[in-house]
Amino acid sequence: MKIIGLIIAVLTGALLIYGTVDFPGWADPASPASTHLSPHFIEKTMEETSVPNIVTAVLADYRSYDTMFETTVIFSGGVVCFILLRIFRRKEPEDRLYRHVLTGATIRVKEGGKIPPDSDDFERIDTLWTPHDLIIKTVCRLLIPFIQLFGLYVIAHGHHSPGGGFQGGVILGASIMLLAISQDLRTAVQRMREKVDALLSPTGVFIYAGTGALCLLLGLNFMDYSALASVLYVDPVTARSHGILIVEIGVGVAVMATIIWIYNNLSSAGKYDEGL
Amino acid sequence: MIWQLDLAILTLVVIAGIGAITVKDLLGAAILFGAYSFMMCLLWSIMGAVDVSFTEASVGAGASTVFFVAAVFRTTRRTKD
Amino acid sequence: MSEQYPALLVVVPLLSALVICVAGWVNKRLCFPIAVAALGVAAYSCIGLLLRVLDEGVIVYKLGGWDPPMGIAYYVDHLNGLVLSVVSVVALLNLIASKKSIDQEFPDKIGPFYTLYVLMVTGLLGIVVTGDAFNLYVLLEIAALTGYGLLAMGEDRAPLAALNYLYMGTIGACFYLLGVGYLYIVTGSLNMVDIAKILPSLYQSKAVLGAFIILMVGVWLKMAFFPLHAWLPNAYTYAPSAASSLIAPLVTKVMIYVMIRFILTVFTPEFAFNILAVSDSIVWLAVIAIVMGAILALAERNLKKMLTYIVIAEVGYMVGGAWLGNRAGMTGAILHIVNDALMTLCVFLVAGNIVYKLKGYAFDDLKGLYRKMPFTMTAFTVGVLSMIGVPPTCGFFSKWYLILGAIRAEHWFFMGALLFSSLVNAVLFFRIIEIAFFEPFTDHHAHGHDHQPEPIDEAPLSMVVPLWIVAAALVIVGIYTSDIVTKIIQFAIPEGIL
Amino acid sequence: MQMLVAKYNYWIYITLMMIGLYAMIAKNNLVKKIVGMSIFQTAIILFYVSIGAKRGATIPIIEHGHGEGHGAGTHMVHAVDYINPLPHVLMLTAIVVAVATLGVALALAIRVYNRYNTLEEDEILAQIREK
Repeated sequence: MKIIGLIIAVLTGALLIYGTVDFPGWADPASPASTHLSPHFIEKTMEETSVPNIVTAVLADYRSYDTMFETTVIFSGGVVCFILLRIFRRKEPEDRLYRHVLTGATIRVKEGGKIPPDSDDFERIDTLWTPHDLIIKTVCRLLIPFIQLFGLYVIAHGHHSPGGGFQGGVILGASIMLLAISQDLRTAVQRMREKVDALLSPTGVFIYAGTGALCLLLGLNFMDYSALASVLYVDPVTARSHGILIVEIGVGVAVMATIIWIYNNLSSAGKYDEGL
Repeated sequence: MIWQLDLAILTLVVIAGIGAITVKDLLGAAILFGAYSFMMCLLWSIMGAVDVSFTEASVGAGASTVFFVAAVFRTTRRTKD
Repeated sequence: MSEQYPALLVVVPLLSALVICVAGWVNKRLCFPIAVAALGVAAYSCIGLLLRVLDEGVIVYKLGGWDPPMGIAYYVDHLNGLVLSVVSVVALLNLIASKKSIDQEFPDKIGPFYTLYVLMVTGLLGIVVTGDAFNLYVLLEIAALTGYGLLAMGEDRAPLAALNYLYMGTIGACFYLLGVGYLYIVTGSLNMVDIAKILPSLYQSKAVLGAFIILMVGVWLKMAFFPLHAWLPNAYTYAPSAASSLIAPLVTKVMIYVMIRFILTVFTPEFAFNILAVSDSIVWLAVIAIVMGAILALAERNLKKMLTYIVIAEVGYMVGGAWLGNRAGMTGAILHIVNDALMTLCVFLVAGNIVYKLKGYAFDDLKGLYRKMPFTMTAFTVGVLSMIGVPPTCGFFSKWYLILGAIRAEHWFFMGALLFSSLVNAVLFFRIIEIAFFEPFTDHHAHGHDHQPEPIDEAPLSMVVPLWIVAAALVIVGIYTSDIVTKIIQFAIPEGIL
Repeated sequence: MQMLVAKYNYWIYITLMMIGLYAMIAKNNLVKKIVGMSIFQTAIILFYVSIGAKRGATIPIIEHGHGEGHGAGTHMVHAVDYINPLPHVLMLTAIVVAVATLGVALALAIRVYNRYNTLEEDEILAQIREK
């Protein structure tokens, strides 16, 4: 297998190098890629969509249809992880472990034994459980709100600086993932229930596709945000800018929820127990 | 664009890539993959693709690495090659 | 509203998939009606679109209102319209037929299953309708990712088979992406029509040649063309029946559509058949694919696995037909996309019905099946006759065109391979029919001479009726073949091909 | 020699792609193959980003773009001053596709591990053959 792999890799490499010979030079301003379509995007974006970040404008307006499906791809990734891994009817372990939050003492409850009353003093833990590190826990607790704030900024400011729905969404998702890693998955799931993930994820895509469909209902083509002008009471160009913001929010919501959903399923292999 | 920096990082990317597939420990491979992604992200920001490198920094070096680590913890670190 | 058909056929399933995902958490019984409604609307718009194309010629739909090379545009011509209609109708019929088996196999994951199902159909329809090379990649990944999920839901080896499919599928998609990148770097465009306009001055460029080869290899990987087929049999065999009867008829056919689209529209037949001069060797590869597919199918003792090898052989038919480089061959390939989607759907639905009742695919399980499930097995017989190529059914006509093409290209080995494969199909299926028709259901040792007639134990009506519709469609499409060819396919092939 | 330097980025991307492809085909461990897959996909992204590079140009965010509305009043924007944004857009999409594929691949790997208790392909095949 190793030799076959090497042969295939070398053959493919040789083919690609053969094709590379006729490429225009690297970073050549006169190459077809830089002269055919991109001048239009660079020179007209400001007039046509009023968004200074050209990448955002092309992403969410000129090629918004691509981006809609890109959001759909990650949504379907989330659904696939869920359908593959999630175990609903799991076998309960014989002994359940509970930890007294205030003292840190661990209680073992035998199978069939009485479960402690539903109070906040006890939390369910697994045999793999290790005590939390105080420093990590505290620092992460402090950091998470700032990370989330930054994520929101990245989504909202995607028109003027690098960033946008994806990056912001991933950062928001990462803040919850950090909570899950620094404490445990149960704590993170208490903050963000599985059902919330599973509902937010399609909702985000729905915001995106729904905006497009709204344009369609308003009489223009799918995804033609200038149709929103009559709803938002602005001129068509500003309507495009606003349309981009709306779909970026949709992307952010979808990506955040899906990233958390995938992480939850992967890190607990679908059992939603202690996590990492 | 500073071409010396470009060359240096390109070389590092290749080293990290080879490392990720040869190291005999899956957790190590996951972390080296994170390093590889981060080098890539630096490389792209040198080339002026700020949005792409931002995404790669958050998705590739961040979320993907965490996914790898999660999967390795749920399976095994052992590998024969 | 008819101007918006191109958007509706993708957007309605997409939005419904999201609604289904939410509905799955609220009330599981809502999922199926929403899915049927969504695919019904999609099928309605696809057929409406085809009728409009027949009237008005090529339809261009600008997404976002941007003019084509800047934004993404749909180009719907006769080829698209035909394939779209087939894909949507097949998906709808299979959805209705599979409801019972989905309920039986995944009682607690119905919502996500229908979500993935509808998303996959969205992806496939999008691949067919789009006119943008990069957009096609994104949709390819949607169809692929949902496909991995659906296939992996099956029995014990299914996750491993799906993982292997994922490796191969990702390599295929990445090769496709590389090919598009090579085209982009020399043309600066992503729109298929625009690329085709720029390419003629670049036909001698090595980059274009490299792009062509890597693109074709990527597409072949996705469609399981012979040396690259290794992922297919296991992935389809162990999959749940609802998933395999969706994916087996559609995915390979849609990828063949992509190949034909790239030959006809992007690279133009002039480049593909005359300048490159590789068509002969590709037809040879197709000959090997057909023969090997047939031989591997002969060696199997498991109904579903045998069918998967037949799928591989059929891929060889279509690739070979398309690369014969003449009108009859191309007509045969396009017609076979339609026919093979229906035939494969028919036999895989039969396999689904059998497993719903019997829980097994091995040949020994099939004994006495004609008495036990007469309606299912009648439909099976029709599907089988079509696969062999017996005249009133549609399978005969596409094979006829393929053979005509082979004769005109004077490629006798391709003709020989087609005949050989028909012969093998006949042997294979008559072996099954023999077991199912003549051998008694109960084994002799246990019950001795107790020759009671086996009671009819047919699959539920909701599974049999769609199956019969498909079987009837096989005959109807066969009867109306000449109309399909003269009114649709003829316009799908550019005049340059003689 | 000239060519070697002028297209250094392209050579590196081909090297990385070969590394990834080799790992996907030749490695025995399922997670290693997934690492190879990610390297492969990232290499293609590097290729696209290299297409977009342009000498003497800056990042594709229009300067002085804030404030005074759109079109009228803003000064002329010249295409040569900004890097080609289109490959960046495409690659944002490709990165997201890559992470979705990665999630699905790892989920499948976990399922396989739960079933066979190993990630080595040869051991899994041996287990299948035993039955």
